[in-house]
Amino acid sequence: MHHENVVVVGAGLAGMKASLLLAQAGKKVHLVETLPLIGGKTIKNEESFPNLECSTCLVAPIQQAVLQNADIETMTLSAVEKIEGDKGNFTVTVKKAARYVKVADCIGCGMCYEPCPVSVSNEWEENLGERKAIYVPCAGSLPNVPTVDPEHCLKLSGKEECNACVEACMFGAVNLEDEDETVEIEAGAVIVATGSGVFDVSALPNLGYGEFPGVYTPFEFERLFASNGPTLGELKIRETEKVPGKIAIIHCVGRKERGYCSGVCCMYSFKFAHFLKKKLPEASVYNLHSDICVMDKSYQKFFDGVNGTHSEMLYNSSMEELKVTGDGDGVKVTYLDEAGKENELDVDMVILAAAMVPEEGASGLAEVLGIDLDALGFFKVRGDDVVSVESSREGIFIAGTAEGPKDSQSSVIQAEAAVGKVLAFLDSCRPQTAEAAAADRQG
Amino acid sequence: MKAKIGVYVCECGPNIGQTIDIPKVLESIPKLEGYEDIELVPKSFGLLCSPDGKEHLKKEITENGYTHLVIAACSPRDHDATFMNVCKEAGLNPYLYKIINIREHCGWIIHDKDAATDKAIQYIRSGISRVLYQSELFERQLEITPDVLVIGGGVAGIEAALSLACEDRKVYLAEKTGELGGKAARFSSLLPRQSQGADIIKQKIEAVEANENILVFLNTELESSIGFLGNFEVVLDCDGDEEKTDLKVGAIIVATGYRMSDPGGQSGYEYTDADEVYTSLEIERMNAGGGIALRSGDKPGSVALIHCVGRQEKGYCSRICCNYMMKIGGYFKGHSEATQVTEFFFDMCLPHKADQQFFDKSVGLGIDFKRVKTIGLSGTSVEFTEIGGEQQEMNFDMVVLASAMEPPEGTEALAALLEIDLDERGFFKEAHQTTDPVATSIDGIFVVGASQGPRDVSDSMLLAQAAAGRIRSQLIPGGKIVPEVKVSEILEAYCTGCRTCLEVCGYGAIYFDDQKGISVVNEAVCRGCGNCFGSCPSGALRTKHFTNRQLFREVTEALK
Amino acid sequence: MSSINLDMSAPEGTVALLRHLLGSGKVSAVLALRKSPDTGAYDIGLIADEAGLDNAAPVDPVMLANTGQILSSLTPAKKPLAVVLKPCELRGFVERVKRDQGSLENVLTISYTCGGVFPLEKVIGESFADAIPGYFKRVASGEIVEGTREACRGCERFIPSSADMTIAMAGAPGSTAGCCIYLNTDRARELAEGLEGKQSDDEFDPAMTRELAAKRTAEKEKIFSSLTPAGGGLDALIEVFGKCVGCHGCGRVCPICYCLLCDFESRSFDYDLPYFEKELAGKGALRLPPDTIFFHLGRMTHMSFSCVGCGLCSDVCPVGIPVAHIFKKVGEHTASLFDYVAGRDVEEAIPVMVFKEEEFDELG
Amino acid sequence: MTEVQQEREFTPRIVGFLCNWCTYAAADLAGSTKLEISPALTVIRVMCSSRVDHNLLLTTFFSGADGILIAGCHPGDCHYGKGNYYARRRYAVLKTVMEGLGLEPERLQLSWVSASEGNRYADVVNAFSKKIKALGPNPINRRRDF
Amino acid sequence: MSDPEKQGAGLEAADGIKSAVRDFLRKALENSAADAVLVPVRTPAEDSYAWILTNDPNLLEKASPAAPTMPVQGAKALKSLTRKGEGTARVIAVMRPCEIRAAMELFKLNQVHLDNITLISYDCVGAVPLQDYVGDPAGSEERFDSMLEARKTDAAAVKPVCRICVDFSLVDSDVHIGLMGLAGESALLVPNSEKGQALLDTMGIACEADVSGWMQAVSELKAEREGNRSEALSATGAGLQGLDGLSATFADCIGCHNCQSVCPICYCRQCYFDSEAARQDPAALLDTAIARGGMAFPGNKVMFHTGRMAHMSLSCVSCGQCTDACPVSIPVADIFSYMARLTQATFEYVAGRNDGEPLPLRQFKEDEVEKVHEIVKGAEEEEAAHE
Repeated sequence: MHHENVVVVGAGLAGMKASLLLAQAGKKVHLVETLPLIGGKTIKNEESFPNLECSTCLVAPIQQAVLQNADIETMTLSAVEKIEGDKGNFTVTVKKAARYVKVADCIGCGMCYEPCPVSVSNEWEENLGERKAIYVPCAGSLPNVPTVDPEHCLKLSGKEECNACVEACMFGAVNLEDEDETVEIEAGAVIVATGSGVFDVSALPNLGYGEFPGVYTPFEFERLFASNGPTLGELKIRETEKVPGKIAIIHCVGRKERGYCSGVCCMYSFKFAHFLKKKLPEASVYNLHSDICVMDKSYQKFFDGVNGTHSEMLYNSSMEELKVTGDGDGVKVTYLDEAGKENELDVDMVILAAAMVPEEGASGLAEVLGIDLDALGFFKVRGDDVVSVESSREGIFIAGTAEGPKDSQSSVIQAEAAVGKVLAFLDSCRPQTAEAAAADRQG
Repeated sequence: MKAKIGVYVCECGPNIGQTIDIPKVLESIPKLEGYEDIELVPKSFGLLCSPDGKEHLKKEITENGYTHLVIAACSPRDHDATFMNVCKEAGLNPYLYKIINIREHCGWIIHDKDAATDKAIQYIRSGISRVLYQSELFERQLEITPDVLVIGGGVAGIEAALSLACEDRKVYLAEKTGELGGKAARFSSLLPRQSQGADIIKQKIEAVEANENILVFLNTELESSIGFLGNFEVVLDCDGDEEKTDLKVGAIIVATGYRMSDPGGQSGYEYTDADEVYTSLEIERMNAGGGIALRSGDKPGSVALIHCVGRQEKGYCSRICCNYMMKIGGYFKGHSEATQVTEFFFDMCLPHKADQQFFDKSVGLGIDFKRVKTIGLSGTSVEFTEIGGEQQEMNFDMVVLASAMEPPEGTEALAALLEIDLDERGFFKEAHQTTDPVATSIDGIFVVGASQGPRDVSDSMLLAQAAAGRIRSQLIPGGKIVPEVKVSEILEAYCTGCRTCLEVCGYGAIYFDDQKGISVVNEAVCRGCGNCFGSCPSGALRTKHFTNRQLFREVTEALK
Repeated sequence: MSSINLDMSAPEGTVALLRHLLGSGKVSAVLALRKSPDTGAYDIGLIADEAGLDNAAPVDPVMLANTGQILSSLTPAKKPLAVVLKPCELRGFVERVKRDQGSLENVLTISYTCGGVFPLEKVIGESFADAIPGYFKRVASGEIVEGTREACRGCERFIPSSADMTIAMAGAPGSTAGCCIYLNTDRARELAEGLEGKQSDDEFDPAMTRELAAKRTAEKEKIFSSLTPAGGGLDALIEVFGKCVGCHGCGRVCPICYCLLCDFESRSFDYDLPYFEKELAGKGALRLPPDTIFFHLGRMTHMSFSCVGCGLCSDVCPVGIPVAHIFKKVGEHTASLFDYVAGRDVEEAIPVMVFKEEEFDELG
Repeated sequence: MTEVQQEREFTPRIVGFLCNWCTYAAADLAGSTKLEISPALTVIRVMCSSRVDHNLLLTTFFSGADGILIAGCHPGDCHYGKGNYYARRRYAVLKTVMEGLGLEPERLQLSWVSASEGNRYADVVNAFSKKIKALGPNPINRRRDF
Repeated sequence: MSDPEKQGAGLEAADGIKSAVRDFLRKALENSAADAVLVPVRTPAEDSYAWILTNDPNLLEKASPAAPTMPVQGAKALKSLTRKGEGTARVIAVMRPCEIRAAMELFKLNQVHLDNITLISYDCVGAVPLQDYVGDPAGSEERFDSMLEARKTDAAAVKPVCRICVDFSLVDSDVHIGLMGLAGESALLVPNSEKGQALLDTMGIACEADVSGWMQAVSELKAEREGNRSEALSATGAGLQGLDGLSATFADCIGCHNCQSVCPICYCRQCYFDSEAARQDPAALLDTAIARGGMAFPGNKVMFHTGRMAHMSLSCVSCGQCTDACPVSIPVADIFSYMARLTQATFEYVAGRNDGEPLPLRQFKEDEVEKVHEIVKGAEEEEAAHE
């Protein structure tokens, strides 16, 4: 027995692109995403490098296309629990966490947020903003359907009887009795596109993250800058509410610890410099860098456009020696320059260009799917000769930053390559002779 | 026949129900001036996009025999498709319906209910008068051929061919030179993992030759190409035989690779042919052949490997030099650990996750890496300033230059022939750099490998596989393609043949009919943006479903 | 009642009539000639409120465009309209209606015995306003007014055919005394209800204008004979149209030329070089742009039998070719073959659209 | 009604041609975030700002629109690659012509609003309608000689 | 004026410039440097001129290479000849500078093809208004001839646009005939392109004559005209301002669209404003009239002219045909020249040049030319202010 449909794990840029292509090829796709919304990391960015295009404008049409495609079953708040069978004939068990809002009935009007008495910090917004217990992560989330967070919902957490959202909904879409469910999907192949995480900068105490409000991670800054973010794009340092006048962007955070260059930090750091200058023309921006990695044909130009005009480039000869310390409500960056001489930089804001790391669930998923991770903790691909998209298990493929750090372009390339491999693979699984076909039908 | 328009207002629960006075809207519709000779049927419904809603609507359309349909609800971006499908199912041409966005554009943004209601009525009026000017449009299905032409027989081209060829899909592989494999065939080891390059490529070439679904054309170049996704007609000029080969293919993959820029010209690099100065490619060849040696035949005792030659002039980083220079460093160390290998670099570019390890390994081999701020060459003596240090000079037996990768000659001609764009660096331009990296502005033509930008062997192969993925999902053997319906058309009578539309079209969707002396839209390629319309002073263009008359209906109502 | 006499001059009377129609709400708008009080410039106004009538000069001796042509762009009218047209303009409209370029539905046509209009260059001239009072006097006394257009001086069809209302002016004795409005149709009578004036039952009698008609016919013959030098034929045409600049203005302003894109501007009249080269080899010389004469011949065959003699073509010709009379002359000839009078009656079929079995026997 | 009355009761009638991919999306976003936006604007959806041609704009203006807004993706973001660059040029021509004729060019405005800029959309529209309100009705609406 | 290295060949003009040019053309036909010539020839009735393509040397006698008036813009004649593409005949066309410039614009618009056409221009003293000419051909002939031989413009005798014309001399033709500032007997043949040089070579005409005197004279007159031009155009502009200005300016317009149909640049087969698409439906018109209390016909006068400005002013060469053709004497050419100056400045574009510069609306710069920026920035700042 063999199956033609495909399970795609992860609805980021790579996962969405792969799903659309597979659907176009006439395959039925089950798109499994752990978050309540699709779009992945790209939608957190206001603009994407190197062309500084509005990310939403780029991704929203893709999200819409996915959600409106009849051949793609988008399963949010879902995770793969088990996989049985083998190539061409998998049975994938997916656990769908209760959303407590019926997607079919909800029209995303948002009438239910207001009345919710609970207010907690919004992790999707990097905890820079608040949300209710029933919420969409951000304005313009797709699918535009809220979800209830059982941990904080008064009723679901058993704290007290509260029905505010249920009553507020005119469509009876909110259903606090909703339950997790488990579905079994028969699939011919699986694509893993679960993306990546960001190096935990608090592991490096010398960088003062968490200690000084002015120290930001890359995604914190993206959301702070985003016009649909918690501050609607107003650049104010948390707590101090101060508009930064001097900003230091520190490159290669975690490169040494992780043992690789992520290949994108330089570019997004330069993008940040551009952002800052655009919103705060008076501000001075410093990039503390070591190797400048601008490997795409168009990246050097972007760098040249920022270098000097938008940001001063300071060579930082040792990450170990670099220190971020408090200084009034500002921060002081102490580093060794190219001559090894110690320098100090007084700034209001520090952005830590942290390395891309494997997504936290990666090892768990690897176990579930029975596929290998590489030494770095990314999903391992077969073939020592050339980078490929085939995992260590036949029928399971890897795409995007789940395989290793890379920019959006490379993620999409890998996704498209994976689709090519999957389609070829499914053809090869198809019984070649009439008898085989008959047998196949009996299963 | 007398027009009968169904006008449905969706309550969308409170979203429209409470923000707009729907009864008032419904009352107002029959009273609209100027529509006396049209039958207007105003109704409202709880939630039209719900399953019941759709069913209800379908029933209503069939039972009442509407000629047109107007739905006042939410944004077309949410449910235009939904209701178009309902129309289809109910047997009403979906282009005789119009959705009016009275939620996002009235109820939600106009906080005074009366004002919102008036606005809604105005929008609905415009919808009614617009649909009357809309006309039926029909989807067309086009036959396709799944076969593919690959231009360039290097690693990328070979990989593309192998990834696509199958029983019901022929691949034609056209190579300019007399042999397959391209430059990489001569590499003794391949990035990123120094595996036995020659062998891998050899195996792949054998696989190509063994594959009956791949037809190889050596010493062959593309002579002409017309058509569009699924239906290209190409002519190959095979050197030697006089009659050309005509082929019908569904897609074209460009894999023409790169060439090394000539370091000779670079300022600051003074040397003659007599000097022991080589390019990385020359070293590869030596290494693959008799082994690396000086002109005297002796092995070099000291070698300088200089990165980033021509990077500044070119304005881009060639991505792979750092890696292959380390690889070449490895060659030298491999032959004799005693060889003193010094690599001069500005920034270490290590984009792959495995590259850092490779770098550490190279350091382990005893290669001396010098990060420099300036560098110059005269003969085999290198003058440089190490970062944080003074300017100094060193002499070497041999110097190897990592010069930038650049597009090979013939790139411009090929681009012109295929009507695809080049970027400012002369490489082929992607349809979209981040979201559509292997496609081009012309649907059905793809660019892979180093012809799209500097790439190493494995990335080149990956791009080829990506193109294969695109083609496998777009051109299914025996399948059909359904082109955009809301395309532009040119009114022959009024076209002056000035070709302005042709120049502004970003998709090569307009061609010139020399016979008639007019521009013609290829509906299979047009995406319906309407730029051509905006460019035509004669009004000789029409953008289906967005004609001036239709838009002007909306304007008129807005100004009532 | 079939006529009503207002105690005021015909021009005033016409405005009064319009005031009555618009004021009583019997029509929603009036299409008539206007004169700007400050610039003195004329235009054709679609007047929708009474205040607008203050500038109305419905019967002034001016023709900027064929009102019939404009009227057809306003029809079919959803709401009732009243229109003041010169007889030739009315005929123009009727011809358009026959070609489905307009509809009489909801339209009240008001016309008058026309004394002719002045050429445009006079109209835009400084002293034009002063000419008008004198004009009306002469018109009433049945003269051919000096300085009016050739096309008008030789126009013998100055009596409206098929108008709902006819106002007696040119050649109608006593039309200075008062304004006599003849109500030719039920629609006219109905709409005239409530208009203050002396009602009577006498209908319009063409006889009273016989004198003027005779003068005009004589004038016409004079102009015709003066038209093309003896010999006629192609040379004559070349002689006359030789200086044509090919602007095709005559076609555009013609109420009968209703084609959206004149065939002579269409692709079918583009030639390629080989063609010209062949011509050149044969003739040794050729005129560019080509088809100068052909255009006029073509237009003649297409519309001359429907020519209503409004004269606009001559007005707009940048080189002063007497287009109007050439076409009128040809037109009368072609029309006479079918004893057809352009624009006389909307029921009268266009010759080229019908045939009689027994006609043209002489052609065998 | 007299001019004075007209001025007093004047709510501008602004026609906005919005590109489907960026600005129309922004308008939707503004809607779903319930921002208050002037009812003066009537949105007309086009696929790309480059679709809007001179003839359509002129007809709109001479039919009495008090303001005309053309809005699309930021330069470089065009869904169709380069449409908005052409739109910008065409706009520049018409703007120049209107300036040259003293035809209140400020009644014509081109703005770039991306899909995520719901707030900016609201600002642009409200600012524009404020501007037009201050400018008063398009005089063409009071003229009988046009 | 292009390079100072320019050389020319003397052209003997003892019996008048016209006959000198005629002789030159005859020579060209005789030693088959060309297969035919396109020149204005007086009409049989001697009341106007027409463009004649001929290969008959004798017929040249009636030809008047520099006709007093311009009934049909030469570029239009050229268009009718080559619109559909190339033939084999090599044609020499003698035209006024403004006709050459119009031809260049039509060339960019693919309405004329120039491969086999050799364009000859001459220092133009201006053209007699068409009405004046047809009113009094004989008189006009005299007045013009004396102007031509004196090589001096008589402001009273020529079209208003000619009085302020600054492109009266060397344009991007193949051969130019210089007259200004030269002694009555002589003229200059100035090769202005490879094609032009080739023509003179085949005719065995060597270019050694010095052209500095002529260039001097031309640039002086140019300088003088520049001043008058901007003055005159500004004055025109001042009269146009606002709906009042426009309705007054076009008050007498009867909507015949002659201006458009004689315009060499308006190459549309049918003007959009005459087309079906532009037609408003009757009800809409009536509603507008009711809303405004009234409206004027012929309709959309000002819109038509504004629209035409938007469409063609970028390519307007100020030839003045529109004014000639206007039955109600509106100074259309002045108005459009005024607008052309503005729009062409917006894109730093000069109409009528053959310098490979594409038409402004067929290209864009991502980072736009100053003016466009100002205009667009204007709008963007407005917003910014409110943000």
